[in-house]
Amino acid sequence: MKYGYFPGCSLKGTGRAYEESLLPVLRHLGVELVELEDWNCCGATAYMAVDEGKACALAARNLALAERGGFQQLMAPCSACYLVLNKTQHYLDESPAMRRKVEGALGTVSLKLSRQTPVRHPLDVLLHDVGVEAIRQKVTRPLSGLRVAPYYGCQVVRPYATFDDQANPTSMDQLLKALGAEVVDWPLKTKCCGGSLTGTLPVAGLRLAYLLLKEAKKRGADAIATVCPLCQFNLDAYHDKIAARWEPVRLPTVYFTQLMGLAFGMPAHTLGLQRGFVPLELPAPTAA
Amino acid sequence: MANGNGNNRTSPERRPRIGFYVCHCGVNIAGTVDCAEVARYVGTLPGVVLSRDYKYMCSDPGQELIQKDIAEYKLERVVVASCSPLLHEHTFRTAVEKGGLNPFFFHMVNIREHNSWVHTDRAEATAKARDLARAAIERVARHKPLETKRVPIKPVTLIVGGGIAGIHAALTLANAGKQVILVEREPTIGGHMAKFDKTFPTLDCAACILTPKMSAVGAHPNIRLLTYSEVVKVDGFVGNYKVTIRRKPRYIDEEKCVGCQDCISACVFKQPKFTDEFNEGLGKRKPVYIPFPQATPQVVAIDSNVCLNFRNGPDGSRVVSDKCKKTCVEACGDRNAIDFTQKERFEEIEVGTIIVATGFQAFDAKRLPAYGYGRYPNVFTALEVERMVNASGPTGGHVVLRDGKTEPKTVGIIHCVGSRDKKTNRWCSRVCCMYSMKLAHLIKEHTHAEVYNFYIDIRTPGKGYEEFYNQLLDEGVHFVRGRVGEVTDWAITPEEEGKLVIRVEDTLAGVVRRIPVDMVVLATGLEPRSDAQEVRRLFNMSCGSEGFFLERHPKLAPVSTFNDGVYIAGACQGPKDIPDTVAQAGAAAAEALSLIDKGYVEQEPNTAFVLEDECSGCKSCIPLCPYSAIQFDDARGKAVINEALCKGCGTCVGSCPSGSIVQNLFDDEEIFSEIEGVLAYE
Amino acid sequence: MNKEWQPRLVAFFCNWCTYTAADLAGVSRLKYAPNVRVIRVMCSGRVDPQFILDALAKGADGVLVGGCHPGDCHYVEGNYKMLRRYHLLKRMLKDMGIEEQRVRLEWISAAEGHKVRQVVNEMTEQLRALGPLGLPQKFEEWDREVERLAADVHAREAADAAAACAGRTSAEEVTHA
Amino acid sequence: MPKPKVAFYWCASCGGCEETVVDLAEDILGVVEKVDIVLWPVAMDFKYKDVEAMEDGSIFATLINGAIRTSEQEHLAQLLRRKSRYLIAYGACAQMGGIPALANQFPREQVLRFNYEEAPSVDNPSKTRPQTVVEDNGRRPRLPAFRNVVRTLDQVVDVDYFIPGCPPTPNLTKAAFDALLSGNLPPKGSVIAPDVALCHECPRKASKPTDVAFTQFTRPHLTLADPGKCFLAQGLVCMGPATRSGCQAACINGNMPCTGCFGPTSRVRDHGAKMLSSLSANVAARDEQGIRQILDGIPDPVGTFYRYGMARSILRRRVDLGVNGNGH
Amino acid sequence: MKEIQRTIKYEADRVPGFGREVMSVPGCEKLKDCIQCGTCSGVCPLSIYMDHSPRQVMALVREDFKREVLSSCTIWLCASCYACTVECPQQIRITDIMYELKQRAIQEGFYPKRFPIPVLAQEFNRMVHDHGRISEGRLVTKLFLKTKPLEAAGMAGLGMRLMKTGRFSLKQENIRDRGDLARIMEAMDAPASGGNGKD
Ligand SMILES: Cc1cc2nc3c(=O)[nH]c(=O)nc-3n(C[C@H](O)[C@H](O)[C@H](O)COP(=O)(O)OP(=O)(O)OC[C@H]3O[C@@H](n4cnc5c(N)ncnc54)[C@H](O)[C@@H]3O)c2cc1C
Ligand SMILES: Cc1cc2nc3c(=O)[nH]c(=O)nc-3n(C[C@H](O)[C@H](O)[C@H](O)COP(=O)(O)OP(=O)(O)OC[C@H]3O[C@@H](n4cnc5c(N)ncnc54)[C@H](O)[C@@H]3O)c2cc1C
Ligand code: SF4
Ligand code: SF4
Ligand code: SF4
Ligand code: SF4
Ligand code: SF4
Ligand code: SF4
Ligand code: SF4
Ligand code: SF4
Repeated sequence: MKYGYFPGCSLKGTGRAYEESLLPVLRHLGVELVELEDWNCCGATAYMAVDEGKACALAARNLALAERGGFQQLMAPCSACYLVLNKTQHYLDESPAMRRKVEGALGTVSLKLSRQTPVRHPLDVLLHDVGVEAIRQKVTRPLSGLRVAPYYGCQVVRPYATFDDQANPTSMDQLLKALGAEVVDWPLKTKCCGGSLTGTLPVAGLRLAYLLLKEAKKRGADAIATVCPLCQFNLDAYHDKIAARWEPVRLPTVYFTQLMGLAFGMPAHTLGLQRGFVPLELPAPTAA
Repeated sequence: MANGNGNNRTSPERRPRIGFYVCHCGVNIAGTVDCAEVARYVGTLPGVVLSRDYKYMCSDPGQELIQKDIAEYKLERVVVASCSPLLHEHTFRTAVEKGGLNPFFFHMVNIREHNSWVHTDRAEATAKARDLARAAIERVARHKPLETKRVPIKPVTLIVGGGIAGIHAALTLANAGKQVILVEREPTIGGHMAKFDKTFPTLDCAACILTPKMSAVGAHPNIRLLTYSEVVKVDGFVGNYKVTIRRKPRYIDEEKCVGCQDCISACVFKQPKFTDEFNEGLGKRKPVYIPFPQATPQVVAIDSNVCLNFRNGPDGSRVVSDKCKKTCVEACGDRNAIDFTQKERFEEIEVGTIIVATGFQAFDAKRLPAYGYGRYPNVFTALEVERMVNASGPTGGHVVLRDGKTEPKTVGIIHCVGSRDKKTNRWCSRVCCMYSMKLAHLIKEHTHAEVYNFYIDIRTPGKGYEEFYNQLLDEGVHFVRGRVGEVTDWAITPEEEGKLVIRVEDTLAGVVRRIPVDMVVLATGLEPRSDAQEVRRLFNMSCGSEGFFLERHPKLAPVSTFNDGVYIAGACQGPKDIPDTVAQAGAAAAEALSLIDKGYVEQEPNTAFVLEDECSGCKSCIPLCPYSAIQFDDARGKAVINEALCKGCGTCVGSCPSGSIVQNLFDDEEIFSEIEGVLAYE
Repeated sequence: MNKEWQPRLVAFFCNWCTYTAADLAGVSRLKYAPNVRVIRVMCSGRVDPQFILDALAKGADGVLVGGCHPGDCHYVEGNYKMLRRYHLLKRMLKDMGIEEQRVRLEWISAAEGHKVRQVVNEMTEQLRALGPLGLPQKFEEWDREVERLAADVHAREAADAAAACAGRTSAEEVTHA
Repeated sequence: MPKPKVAFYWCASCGGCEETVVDLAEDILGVVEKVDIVLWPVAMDFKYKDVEAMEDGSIFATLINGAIRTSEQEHLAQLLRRKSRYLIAYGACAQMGGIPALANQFPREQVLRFNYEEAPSVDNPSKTRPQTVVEDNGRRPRLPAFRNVVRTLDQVVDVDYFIPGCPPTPNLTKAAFDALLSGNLPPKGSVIAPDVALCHECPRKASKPTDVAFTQFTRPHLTLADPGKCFLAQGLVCMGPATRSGCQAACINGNMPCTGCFGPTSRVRDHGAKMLSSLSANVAARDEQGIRQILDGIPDPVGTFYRYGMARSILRRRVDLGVNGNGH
Repeated sequence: MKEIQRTIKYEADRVPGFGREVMSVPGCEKLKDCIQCGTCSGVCPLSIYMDHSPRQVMALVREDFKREVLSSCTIWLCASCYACTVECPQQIRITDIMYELKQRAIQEGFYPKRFPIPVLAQEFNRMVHDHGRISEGRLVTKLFLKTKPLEAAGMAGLGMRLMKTGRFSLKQENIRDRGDLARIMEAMDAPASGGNGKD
C-alpha cells in the first residue's frame, strides 16, 4: 500500500509528534508514505475567509502535485488539511467555472487536474485499507487498563462523512479497542475544541477546551486520543490558563498514532511522547 | 406521393368537416397563449370549417356550444385545445356524442399542463399551441368510429390493510350489502390506532371508538377477514382482478380457537419473555400470544421463531421439532385449535375493485443520532409513550422512565423528528404537532410533570385543533420555538447532573438554552411503509416522490389511482390523522360502490387487432404481449388478438415487422400524421 | 421565420408515467423550454422506430422517448421492449451519421415532474449546441441536383435540336477531381 | 393492330435483372411475339436518338432496372418517362436503391477514391479519374456526372408500378407482363407482388416457435444452419417477417436467410426500422448490459436491415455527408 | 441604568440587493430556504458568544441588513466546525455562508480593526502567499504583536515551553517553487471569467 503524504504545516511545527508517530506506525503496518514534493500550505480555513478562489487554487496545487507524482491516493493527517483538500475537490466538481479558472491558473505552471485523487485520513486508511484485525495482530503491549476518550474533533467527519458517522463516529473507538485500551463513551467526540479561537478569543476558545477536558476526566478517562494537531495542541497547551480561569483539569492528550506505537511496543520517545505538556502514564501491564 | 412501398393510404380521400375549439381556461391558458390567434390560424387549415376560442370549454355552455355547432355546421370531427386529456377527454367525448357524432371523432390538445403552465414567452407558447393543434387536426381527420366496450364488474372488493382506514371502508361497503375481503398482514386488525389511548383533539378513548368497529368487522357476514395474510400477486384489470393471497401459518385453527387464552397461561414459558411488537418493545409476551385484549379476530397466534416446538430447518426456515411438552395443546384440549403442522397457503380470489389502505410507518428515530434514541435510555418515541399512557399497555397506564418505575418530573417533547428535514423526510407529517400536544396533556395528567414542547411551527389546521393548542397553553405546557440541536447526557451545571439536556435556540426569546429533563419524547414523523414500492408494483399504482401512493388528482380524484378500480385511503396516501383517514376511507368505499352498482366499466377502445389477410404468421408479436392476448391460429397460420385480453399498450403494433397490426386510436397513420403536424411549420 | 433558429424536440410520452409527469410539471408550474412537442402514446412499447426516424426526417432536431421506470410499466414490460429497440436503433443511427444526443430514452415516473423539466431543458440545450439537423432541408438540397439536371436536360435538348454537340459544357458538369 | 412497344433499360445495376428477362426463356418468345421491343441495350442495338425521335407516350411500357446514380441515368429516366405510357421500376435497385444504395453510407469522394485509387485490384499511379469532359484531339467527349446520392427510380421520375426482387423472379415478371397486356392493372403505384410477408409462404414457418426470445445472434458464415428450422429460431437474422413474399422463398430453399430484397409491405414506411423493432423487442435480456451483449451479435445494423432499402428508407442516406462532393 | 436604544429598523437601514448578491454565490443559494428553525444556533458551540445567532444572521442576510451582518462578531466567531451545516434541515451551508460574509466584511473594511480574528486570517494569507507554508511560531508572534502587544509578554511563557518541547520555532518555512505559486495566485486574480471565479 502506497500513498502520497501531505503533512501540512502543523505536522512540521506544533504537531511534530503526530508525524513522528504516524510514520513509524504506518511503516510497521506495511503502509508506505511518500511525502508530496514541494507541497504548500493547504490554505486552511483561514484563507477561505479572505478569498475562496485563491484558497481553492492553493489546495488544488497540492492535488495537482499529487497527480504529477503519480499518486493514486493522498493521505492528509491534519483535520484541517483533510477538510480543505476534500472541500476543494467538491467545490471544483460543483462549480465548473471555478474548475476552469483553477485549471487555467495551474496551467500557467504546467500543472493539471485531470483526475480525482481521493484524499484520505489515516483513520480511514487504517480502518478500511489495513483493517482492525491486522492492527490487532501487531499489538505486543496491549494498553490494558488505559481508559481513553476518543476525540475526533469537528472536521474529520464534517461536513463530508466519507468514512464514518457524522454524529457518532466509531472508527477510532474500534481501533483503540484493538489496542487493548478501554474506550470511554462520551457525547463530546465531535464537539469543537475551540482551537481556532484560543489564540484570538480565549474566553470562548479556552472554555470549550476546558469543558472537553473536564467531561473526559469526569467520565474517568486517563487520556484523550486525538486525530488532529490543532486539537492536540489546544487540549494540551493551556492547562495553566484553564486552571487560572476555572479549575485544573490536567489530562494528557495524545495522538492515536502514539497509542498505536506504544501498543506495538515502540519506545515512547521515538513517538514524540516527550513533546506533550501533560505526560501520559501507562498503567502497569497486567499479568495476563 | 406514393411511398414506393405501394402505400397509397397516407391521406384520406376526403377531408371531413372539422370543428376546432381553443379554451381560455379563464387566464390559465389565455394568460400565456394568444387563443384568438390560435383559433384564427387553425381556421385556415384544410378541412376546418369552424374555429372558435371560448372562455371555459368544460363548462356546460362550452359543451353545449360543441353540440350546437355539430348540428349547425355539420361537423364530422371535433378538436378541443385545452387542458390535459387525462382531465377532460371524457367530458368532451360525451359532449361530442351528445351532439350526435361518434365520441371518438374527437381529439384533445393539451395546451395547459404542457404549454401555458410551463412556458412564459407568449409568442413561443402560442406557436407551440398552433403546432399541437395542427397535429390534432391532421390526426382527427383519420379517426375512425369506435365503440367503447363494457366489462362487467365482480361485486366483490378487496381491502388491503386493516387499520382504521381499511376497517371503515370495509364496514361501509359491507353495510351496503357488498362482499368484502379484508387482508391484514398482522395477526389482528386495528393498525396504529389500536395502540393509542386517547385521540386528539377530543381526547376520546381510542379503544372505545375503535373496538366496536373491529368486532363489527369480525362478525359481519359480508366481510371475509384474512389476517396474518398478504397479497402476493394481482392479475387482470378493473372489474375482474385475480388476486393471490399468502396466508402465513399462525399454527392455530382460526375456526376452532375461541380466544380463551388458556394456552397462553399454560405455556411452558411461565413468564412472558419475548419482545412484544404491539407494545413497541416495552412489554414482553410468550410464544403463544394475542397482541392485545381486543384483538380481532379473537384468536391467538404462535410465533414459530421463539416457540420451543420449532427448530431451524436446513434452509433457515423454522420446522416443527416436537421437542416441547406442548402444555398449550394440553390446555386447549377438546377445542383442538392448535395445529403445528400448518403450512403457508396460497389462496386465489376474484374481485372487481381494490382499496389499498396499508397505512404508514413511524420514522426510525435512530436515524437522527443527535437525539440519542437508542443511546440514552430515557429518550422515547411517541408510540412508546402512547403505549405507556394506555391503561392496558405494558406499564398499566403509568408514564415512567426506562427503569420501569420512576415518574419523570420534566419531559421534553421534540416535534418534527424526521419531518421537515431534507436529510430525512422533507414533508410535514401533519399529525405530530397535534399528537405531541395530546401526549403533553396526557403526561401532565398522569405525572404532573413540567412538559416542554420544542417545535418549528405549530400546525393545527383542523376543526378544534387550534382550540386544543389554546387549551394546552392554558394548562401551562411550555412551548419553545426552536428545532432542538441535540439531546445529551453531558452535564455542565449542577442541575443538569443525571439528566438529559436539550440544547436549543429559543428563537422567540432569542437565546440559546440548555434545558435538563428526565424524559425526552421524540415526535417521529409518518413515512411510507418500507415495502410501499413493492405494494405499488403489485397494484400497478404510482408513488409520489416521497414514496406515498399517488392519487389520480390531488383535488378532483383524491382516492383514485391511475389504475382503474384500485383506490387508496388513509395514511398510505400521505400523512393524515384519523378524521381525514376515515373521510378518505368513506370516499374510497363510495368510489368502489359506484363502480359496483353501475355494474360495468367502459374500456377505452384502444385495443389492437391483426389484419387477417395481411398477417404472415411470423409469430414475432406473440411473445411480446404482456397479457398473452395474442394467439397463433395454427389452422390459418395467422396471429389473432383476443380483444377482451388486449389492454392496448401497442407494443405488438410497434413491433409487427410487416405492419399487420392496427391499434385503435393509436394507429400508425394517426401518429405519423401527428408527427407531421407538430413539425409542419411556416 | 426570421427569428433565430430554435431546436425542435419531438417527444413520445407514455400515458401512464411520463405524460402524467409532464402534467404534473404543469400543475406544479415548473418552467421549461418551449421547444418540445409531446405526442401521447399508451406505452413506450408503442414507439415504433419508424416514428423516431419519421420525426427526424420531418424536421425534428431530436426525439425524446419517455416511459415508466423498469419494473413500473403499466403494461408490465413495454418499456423493456423500447429499451431493447433503443439500443439497436442508437447504433444504427450512429452509423447513419446522427449524433448520439439527438435521440434519448428516459424513464420518468408520474411523480417526476421535475425530471421532465430537467430532461427537456437538458436536451434542448444539447440540441442547441449541436445545431440543426435539418433533414427536410437536406433532402431538398440533395434533390436539387436532380432538379438542376431536369432543367439542364431540357435546355440541352433544345440546343441539341438546333445543333450537334458543340463542345459546350453545362454548368452542372463538374470534374471528378 | 400494331403490337405494343416495349423498352428495357438498365441504370446502376448488376445485370441480374436483365438476366431474368432473358430467363423467361421460352416465355420470352411468347412475349416477343406480342410486343415490339424498341430499346434493350443489353441485347439489341438501338440508338438513343431513335428513342428521342419517338412521340411522347408512344412506348407502351418501359421496364427500368438499377438505381440512379449518374446524370445520364437521370436523363434517360426522364426521357423514357416521357415516351412511355407505363414506367415500371424493375427489381430492388430501381425500387429501393438496392445494393448500389449501400454507397449512401459513404461520401462520393470516398467511393471514387477507393474505386480509382485504393482498391487492391486498381493500378492507377497517376490517380487518373474519369472527367465529365476531356479534350481529345479536338473532340470533347463527355462522361456523365457522378451524383452524391444513389436514388430509387421514383425519386427521379414518376413511376407507375414496381416489380420487386433482386432479381425479380420470372414468375413475377411474367405475371406483370400478363397484367399489363391484359389491362387488368392494380392501382397506380402498386408493388406487383403479394402484400404479405415472406413467412407466409416459407416452408420453415411451422418450425418457428411462438415464444422466440433471442439470447444470441449469429451470422450465416459462422454457423451451419439447420436446413429444416426457421432461421430466426436459430439466431440467424432472417428478414422474411418484414419482407414481401412472392419470391417463393428462393433463398430459404437454398438454406440462406432472407435478406429482404422484396422490400417491405405496403403498410411499412421503413423496412429496416420495422425489422429492427421486431427483432430487438424479442431479445431475451432485461438489463442494459445483457441487451447490449445480445444485440452486439448484429455487428452491422445498417447493412443487415437496409441491404436493399437504403435509398428508400426514411433517412435515405447517411445524413452527415456533405452534398456537394466530398463530405468528410 | 441600562441605556435605552431604539431598535426599530427602517427601510433605509436595508441595502437592497445584498441578500440576493450573497445568495448568488455558489454554495450560498440555499439560504433562501431557511425556515428559521434555529437548529444551527442550537448546535453551534459558539452561538452563546454571538451577538446575532447563526439563524438570525440568515434572516438578516435575506432581508438585506448588510451593515448589521457585516459588523456582527458572529462571522468572526464561527470556528468552521460545520456542525450547523451538517444539521440544518434545509441543507443550507451555513459555514460557507459565514466564509462568504467574512470575505465581504474584509473587502468592505467592516471588521473591528483590532479584533484579532480577521487579522489572523490576513496575516495567515500573507505568509502563505509569500512563502507557501505557515510557520506557526512566527504567525502567532506576529498576531500578538499586532493586536495585543500587552498580552504578548504573557504568552511568552507558553512559547518558551513549546520551544523546549521542540514545537515552537521562529524559522520561516518556504516552498521551493515560490515563483510558481505566485504565478498561480496571479492567474487567480485575473478577472478572466468574472471576478473571483465564483460565477
Ligand atoms: C404517535 C402517533 C399518535 C397519533 N395520534 C393520533 C390521534 O390522536 N388522533 C388522530 O386522529 N390521529 C393520530 N395519529 C395518526 C393516525 O395514526 C393515523 O391517521 C391512522 O393510523 C392512519 O390509519 P391507516 O389505516 O391509514 O394506517 P395504519 O394505522 O398504519 O394501518 C395500516 C394497516 O395496514 C396493515 N398493512 C400494511 N401493509 C400491509 C400489506 N402489505 N398487506 C396487508 N396489510 C398491510 C398494517 O398492518 C396496519 O394494520 C397518530 C399517529 C402517531 C404516529
Ligand atoms: C380566499 C380563498 C382561497 C382559497 N383557495 C384555495 C385553494 O387554492 N386550494 C384549495 O384547495 N382550497 C382553497 N380554498 C378553500 C376552498 O374554497 C374550499 O375548500 C371549497 O370551496 C369548499 O367547497 P364546498 O363545496 O364545501 O363549499 P362552497 O364552495 O362554499 O360551496 C357551498 C355551496 O352551497 C350553496 N349553499 C349554501 N347554503 C345553501 C342552502 N342553504 N341551500 C342551498 N345551497 C346553499 C352555496 O351557495 C355554495 O354554492 C380557498 C378559500 C378561500 C376563502
Ligand atoms: S376545459 Fe380544461 S382548460 Fe378549459 S376551462 Fe376546463 S379545465 Fe380549464
Ligand atoms: S388456541 Fe385454544 S387455548 Fe389458545 S386461545 Fe385458542 S382456543 Fe384458547
Ligand atoms: S405536524 Fe408539526 S411536528 Fe409534525 S412535522 Fe408538521 S410541523 Fe413538525
Ligand atoms: S396492444 Fe399490447 S396488450 Fe394488446 S395485443 Fe398488443 S401487446 Fe397485447
Ligand atoms: S408480427 Fe405481424 S405478421 Fe407476424 S404474426 Fe404477428 S401480426 Fe402476423
Ligand atoms: S423468419 Fe425467415 S426462415 Fe423463419 S419463417 Fe420467416 S422467412 Fe422463414
Ligand atoms: S438550521 Fe438551517 S433552516 Fe434552520 S435556522 Fe439555521 S439556516 Fe435556517
Ligand atoms: S460552523 Fe460556525 S456557525 Fe456553524 S456551528 Fe460551527 S461555529 Fe457555529
